[in-house]
Amino acid sequence: MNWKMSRVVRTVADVMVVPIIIFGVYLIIHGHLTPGGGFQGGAVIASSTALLIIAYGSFGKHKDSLSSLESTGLTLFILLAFLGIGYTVFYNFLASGGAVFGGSVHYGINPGRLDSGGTVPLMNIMVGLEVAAALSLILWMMAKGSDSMDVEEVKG
Amino acid sequence: MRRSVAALAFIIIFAFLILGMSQLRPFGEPENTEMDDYFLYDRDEGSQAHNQVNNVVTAILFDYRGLDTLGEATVLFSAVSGVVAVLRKVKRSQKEVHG
Amino acid sequence: MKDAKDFVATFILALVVYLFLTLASGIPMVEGTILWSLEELIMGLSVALIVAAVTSHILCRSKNFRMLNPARWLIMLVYTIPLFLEMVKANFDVAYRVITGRIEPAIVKITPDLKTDLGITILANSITLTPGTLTVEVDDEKSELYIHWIKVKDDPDEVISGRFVRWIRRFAE
Amino acid sequence: MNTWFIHLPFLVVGILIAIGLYTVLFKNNLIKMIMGIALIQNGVNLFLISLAYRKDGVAPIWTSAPDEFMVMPTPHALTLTSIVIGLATTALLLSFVMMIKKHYGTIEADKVRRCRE
Amino acid sequence: MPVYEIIFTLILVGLVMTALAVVWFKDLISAAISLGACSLLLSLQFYLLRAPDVAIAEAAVGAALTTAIFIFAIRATDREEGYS
Amino acid sequence: MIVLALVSIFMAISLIFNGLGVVGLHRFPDVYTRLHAATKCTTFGSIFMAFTVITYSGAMFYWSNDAKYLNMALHTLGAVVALLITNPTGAHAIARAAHRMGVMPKYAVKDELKEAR
Amino acid sequence: MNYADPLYIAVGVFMVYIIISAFRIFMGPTVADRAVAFDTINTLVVACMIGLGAAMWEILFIDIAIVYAVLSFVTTLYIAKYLEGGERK
Repeated sequence: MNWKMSRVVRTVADVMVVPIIIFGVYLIIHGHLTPGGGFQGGAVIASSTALLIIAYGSFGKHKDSLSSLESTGLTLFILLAFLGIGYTVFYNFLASGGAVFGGSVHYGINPGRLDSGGTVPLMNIMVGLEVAAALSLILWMMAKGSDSMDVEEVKG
Repeated sequence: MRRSVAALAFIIIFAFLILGMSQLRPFGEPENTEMDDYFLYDRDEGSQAHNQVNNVVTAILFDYRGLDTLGEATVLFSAVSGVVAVLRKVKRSQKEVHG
Repeated sequence: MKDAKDFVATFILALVVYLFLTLASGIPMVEGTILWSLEELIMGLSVALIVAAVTSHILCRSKNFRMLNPARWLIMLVYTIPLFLEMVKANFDVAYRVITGRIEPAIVKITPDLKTDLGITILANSITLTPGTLTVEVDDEKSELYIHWIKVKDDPDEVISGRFVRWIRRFAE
Repeated sequence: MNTWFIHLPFLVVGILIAIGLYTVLFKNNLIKMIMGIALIQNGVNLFLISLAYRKDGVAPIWTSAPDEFMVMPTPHALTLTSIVIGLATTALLLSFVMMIKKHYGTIEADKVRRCRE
Repeated sequence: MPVYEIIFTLILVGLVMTALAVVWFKDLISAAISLGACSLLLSLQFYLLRAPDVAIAEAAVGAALTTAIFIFAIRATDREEGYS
Repeated sequence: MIVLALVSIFMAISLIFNGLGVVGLHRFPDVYTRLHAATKCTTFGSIFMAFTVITYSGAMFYWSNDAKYLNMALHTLGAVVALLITNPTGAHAIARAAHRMGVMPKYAVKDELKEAR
Repeated sequence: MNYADPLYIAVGVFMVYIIISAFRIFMGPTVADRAVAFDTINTLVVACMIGLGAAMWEILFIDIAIVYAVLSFVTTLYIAKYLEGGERK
């Protein structure tokens, strides 16, 4: 599918990409307060890539950068998990420590603060990075593969 | 022959599915909820006291059951590696055909 | 210089969307305070910077910086009122067609005198939302629109798009 | 709750899984079989979430919840993991199908089997 | 009046209908559309069962990305079932 | 009281127009006229459903001065804006694809696009 | 009568509409008709989600409606783009 769609669709895609990415980032970094988290925000960001592919066709070379982004996300996630190794793996050593994301909340129904949760928001960001890059890479490779099959069929 | 065996297996599995599903507990009234109540309401080790996190699902995903999430991320990584490997091979063989 | 304008436009859009989403969401509910907390502002600024750095070449692809002027946004907000009135008329029209089934469709060509992509897009979407018309095809270079019209009349240019073009020319041209 | 409602979600789960299993067993097209696998995934997700539901409970999020009685959160986490894994495996299977079409020229299961021999 | 249960039952009926349509269509693109509708109603069901995290994930993954990769695969292979 | 009347009127408008859209989806003869009914009527009806919620939560915010109701009203407004931008574009894409696919409008008096091709 | 009952009834009527338009997916003569029915179901589901979020009075659930309103558009575009290029093959 490497031809462009019409002018209206292209313009709407250009306008909608930034709000979609911002909405995904909102879902990721508010993952400990509102419904959402790394997986959901990553999927929403990947769908902005889907929108660009559908509007403009699969041109350009982005495979290496997306792949390295995914590896970076996974590596940082594992590193963050093993930082609490003195107690257990995945120990939340930052919670109510006063450092970054170290605020505390009370028991019961409360509106919450962004500055709480310890390592959970950081892990959300890492997993969001990994999932967004991975799903974008899947879409990208399948679009490329479908195009190359198409060309071969036309020629043969 | 194979189709008749498959039909028999399908009918048996279907009967067991419907039978088993109709013998489950009533919808909306679970019986053993100690673990979930521990995650939800415990004032010393629950999600709000231990992690300072309001969204209990996120707390379970990234703290209590964090190894599951690690395995999930690894599965996603290997699936992406598989897709990239398979579809890159398409392009290379196409070059061999046309070049 | 053009790249800096791209960056600023994307940054402003991202920041506005983020602040709209987090308005009154993450603050202690004291009586009467509906502003953002400090953490939300810091996070919004950093997120908007990162997103603007990554996607600044997408939003301003056509190098059209007219919409950086806030007066045009005000006119665009005012434009929603006639659009809404037209939508009301459109729905009663379609309700009449649904009940009676009296249709006489045709595909006609109109040539509005708009040049920018944004103007054509807003015109096409407005036409789709208003009485008895539906945009089928848009020409890529010239400004020609092919409209499916459910009850054909004379003089398609003025009847379909005249009132919209006069509004859109004020903020998108 | 009414009596006709007590077992209905679980019965629908059974019907969904049976439809998916029928598609996998008796259809000949590989993409249709993958659609059957997707249906089975949908049924299993619905089963887990139906198990988690408590009558008159609210969502397990403390931020501006209207009440303190919540549904069970652990199956939600499991289902969340399962959905992403399902997408990854579906993508992998579909890329295999594209390769099969490339090499054998068909995606009907029995013809592929005949081509291989 | 048990409105909540009636909504629930209607969603379940829609789920079974669209799932049967997936099996019934010979045209694979129609089957993909039907699978998208099934995923849509499933997300509404999750919403009604108070699982907002899962509903967002199903919305993003099931509605947008699964249909997208199915359409890429159908584009690369044949459209009709039993064609070649 | 005024809020209750407004909410009732909005909900009635929403129900009536959504019903008209669905009836038109079954009553009209071809793709384009169905798109007329479906797009216009359901967009209008869904927007009025959102207006119901905005009115109600805005009134709750005015009475209780609690910020979460304002949050709800604003997010619903965001959904309205998203619907207004995306729905006509989807209708345009389907109409263009149908015309390129070869589905011609039935009972058409004239077709200038077909002549232009 | 509770405040939420009219909203629940409205959502129930919307569900009936969704099932009626699902019949168009069954019996549409061309694929474009099915895509139109799918688009209709998308919009109706967004309306259902907004109404249910207000009826259950869970403030945070409106986010899901925004996600749906944006992402169903992507699905419609994918189907439309496939139908556009259908005759090229």
